[in-house]
Amino acid sequence: MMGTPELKIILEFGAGAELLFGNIKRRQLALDGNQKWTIANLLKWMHANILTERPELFLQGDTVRPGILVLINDTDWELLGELDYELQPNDNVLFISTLHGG
Amino acid sequence: MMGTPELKIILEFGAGAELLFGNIKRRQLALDGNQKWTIANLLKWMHANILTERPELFLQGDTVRPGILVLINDTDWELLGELDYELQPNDNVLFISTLHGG
Amino acid sequence: GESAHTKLNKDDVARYSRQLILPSFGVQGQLKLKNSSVLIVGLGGLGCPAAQYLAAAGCGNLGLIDYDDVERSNFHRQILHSEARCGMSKAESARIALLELNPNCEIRCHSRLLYSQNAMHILRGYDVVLDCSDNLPTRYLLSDACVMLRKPLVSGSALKMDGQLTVYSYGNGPCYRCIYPVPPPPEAVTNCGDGGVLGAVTGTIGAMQALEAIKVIVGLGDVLAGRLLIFDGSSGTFRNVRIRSKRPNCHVCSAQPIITELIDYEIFCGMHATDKNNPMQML
Amino acid sequence: GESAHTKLNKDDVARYSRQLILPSFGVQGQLKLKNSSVLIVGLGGLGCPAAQYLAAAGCGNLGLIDYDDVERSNFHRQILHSEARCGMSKAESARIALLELNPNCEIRCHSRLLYSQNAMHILRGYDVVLDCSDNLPTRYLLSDACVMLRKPLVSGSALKMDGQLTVYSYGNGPCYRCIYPVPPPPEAVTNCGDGGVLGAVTGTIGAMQALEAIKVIVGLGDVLAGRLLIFDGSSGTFRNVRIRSKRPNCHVCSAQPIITELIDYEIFCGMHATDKNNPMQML
Ligand SMILES: [Zn+2]
Ligand SMILES: [Zn+2]
Repeated sequence: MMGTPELKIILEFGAGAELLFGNIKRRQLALDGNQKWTIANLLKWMHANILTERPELFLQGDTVRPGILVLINDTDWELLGELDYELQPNDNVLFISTLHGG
Repeated sequence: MMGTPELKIILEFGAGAELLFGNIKRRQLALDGNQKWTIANLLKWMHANILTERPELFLQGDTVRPGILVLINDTDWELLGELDYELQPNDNVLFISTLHGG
Repeated sequence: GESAHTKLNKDDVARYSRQLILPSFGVQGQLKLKNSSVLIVGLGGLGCPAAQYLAAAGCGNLGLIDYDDVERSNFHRQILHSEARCGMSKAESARIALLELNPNCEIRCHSRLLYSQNAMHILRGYDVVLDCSDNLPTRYLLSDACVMLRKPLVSGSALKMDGQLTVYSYGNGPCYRCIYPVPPPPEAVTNCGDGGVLGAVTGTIGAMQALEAIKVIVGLGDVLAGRLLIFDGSSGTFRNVRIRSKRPNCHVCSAQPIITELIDYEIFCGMHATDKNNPMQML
Repeated sequence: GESAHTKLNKDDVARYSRQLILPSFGVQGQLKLKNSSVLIVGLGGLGCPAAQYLAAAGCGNLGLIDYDDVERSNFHRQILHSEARCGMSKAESARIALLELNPNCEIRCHSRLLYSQNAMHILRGYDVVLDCSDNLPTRYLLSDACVMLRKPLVSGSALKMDGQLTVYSYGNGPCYRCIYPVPPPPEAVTNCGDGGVLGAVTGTIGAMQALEAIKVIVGLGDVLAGRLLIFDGSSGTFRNVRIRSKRPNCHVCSAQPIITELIDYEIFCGMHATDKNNPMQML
């Protein structure tokens, strides 16, 4: 279908973070391509659309809560601008809980 | 530098196959972009340019010897046309020896 | 011959409580493990940790096959054997260690070389087979036999600081011959005796062989069939690669197989099925 | 206190021959291992295989620290302990098992809780520390202490069918606080007692902790610092991800640290340092 441009990205969840998102580990998203998508915007979109369980276990204020790592294309988001990173087509964004057990 | 177009690919070797190629596990190649590069052509280029040890442990006739797997972008080359596969920019080609020990 | 267990006893519940509570495991998963039987071929660097984690997890019946005896050069990686059991058959030595870990595990030892004449008879009694062997003829033999008997084959291998893992003969996945229809030239094969191997590498792959066997038995997660896991211990990285499905003209696992009985695998491969007897070979 | 070994004896050569012949290992690598001392914090699901492969490989001195005693619910994953040693301190139980495997290993047991008042004293005697613990306060404590003492910290963790591995406080790599400056809310933390864990998963991560420790000691390959290995046992896949370097404003490892002495980590994290005492928590 022609028409509205889409920004396709892949969201992944691991090590327990998926439990907050309907227990789905991998999702392909087609976001509205007319707007600019930063990670900050993506988090708001996730909160509104796919965060099914206790949001305080995923978000704290405008960012992800301590203990969840964000990896963009397998690189720590801290190296890429964190909340301000602008999503590119086919980006892979992974949210992973930190494990403490043994 | 402008001028001759280049086809950039990454070659990787693992599980012992690197020993035939100067013990280098990863190489970035810039091939002549004016010609079409199939895996068959790449093998000839490798033989002529970087295969430093006993070629019969890497090649058998026009193809790789039994016991070496070829993976293009982490997919078995058999699913992609084997020798006839045409290399694309930024392709990753991995040659891996099969291990039998324990 | 025994009837299947339908209940966990009190000891089972205490022992496996941390595993029972896993999502999609539960009492039913534990019972499947208790009723399962797994054959471990080779009690070396891979077979020791694989057997250890299967026995610990509550696999009810383990078969151990190895023709070899315990020697000093094994200890750096074959962690079920001990100084006190030097000279004992590896299968017997492993059995003693495993029973200390879990006395509820029924363990049967086959202290002999697996070959074409005894393989079908031995394998028939098991649900899942683990290839923890150290040589090419045994790898082809196990794959062919598992295809003929329709048993999943969890195949691990290691050399130096590298390891590989996949599951053959499972679902639509390929068999060993689909991937390697022709054996490599003997001079291209290195064994652990000649090339060396790090115990922590065989330990990593062996533990994952136990994991894949548990997944097959319990029906957990995605079994590593049609995919190959490649471990480079030197860089500490793994690759998960997609390998072919069943080869339509595979001599063994295709719809019209050419090979329907086990063959002589030492002749097929041009080498012996014992790590020791092979001449020195490179790569 | 003892003088360094400068030669391998006959037993060493026989025992480690398959490892000695590895490229860039050799007699010098084996001597480095023989002269090394490694502290393993936690003799549970991760510490057991890690200790096993370090002892087997010829690590000369191992320290084992665990406040806990062996119980039945440990056996499914803590493969150094046995029924006969139920109730014994885990460090002592592990020591017995490890000496059977390699009587040449000097093993020191610390059967008590590691906390701010004893950590510096205990850690000082070791070259490398393995975090095989099961709780968050201990993870922060170990990281801070290893930064202050400039010791590499090989950190493994596991829960359910997931595992994670990295090396902190090594080269230009980050410390635990660089990655996690603020602890998670206590209600977001699950321990293995509550969430369960598969032994083959702790076995995989624990064996790789031994591998990274050996790489650090011998100087082999690329140590997993500044990178995190993420294991999803359910799918049988690994991801190798690039994590940040030292945080320029890290409270502990930056050039101007704010924290220069160990703090109270139970208060910092809002939770106890013992797996058992934590209230039930989800995720
Ligand atoms: Zn086949
Ligand atoms: Zn830091």
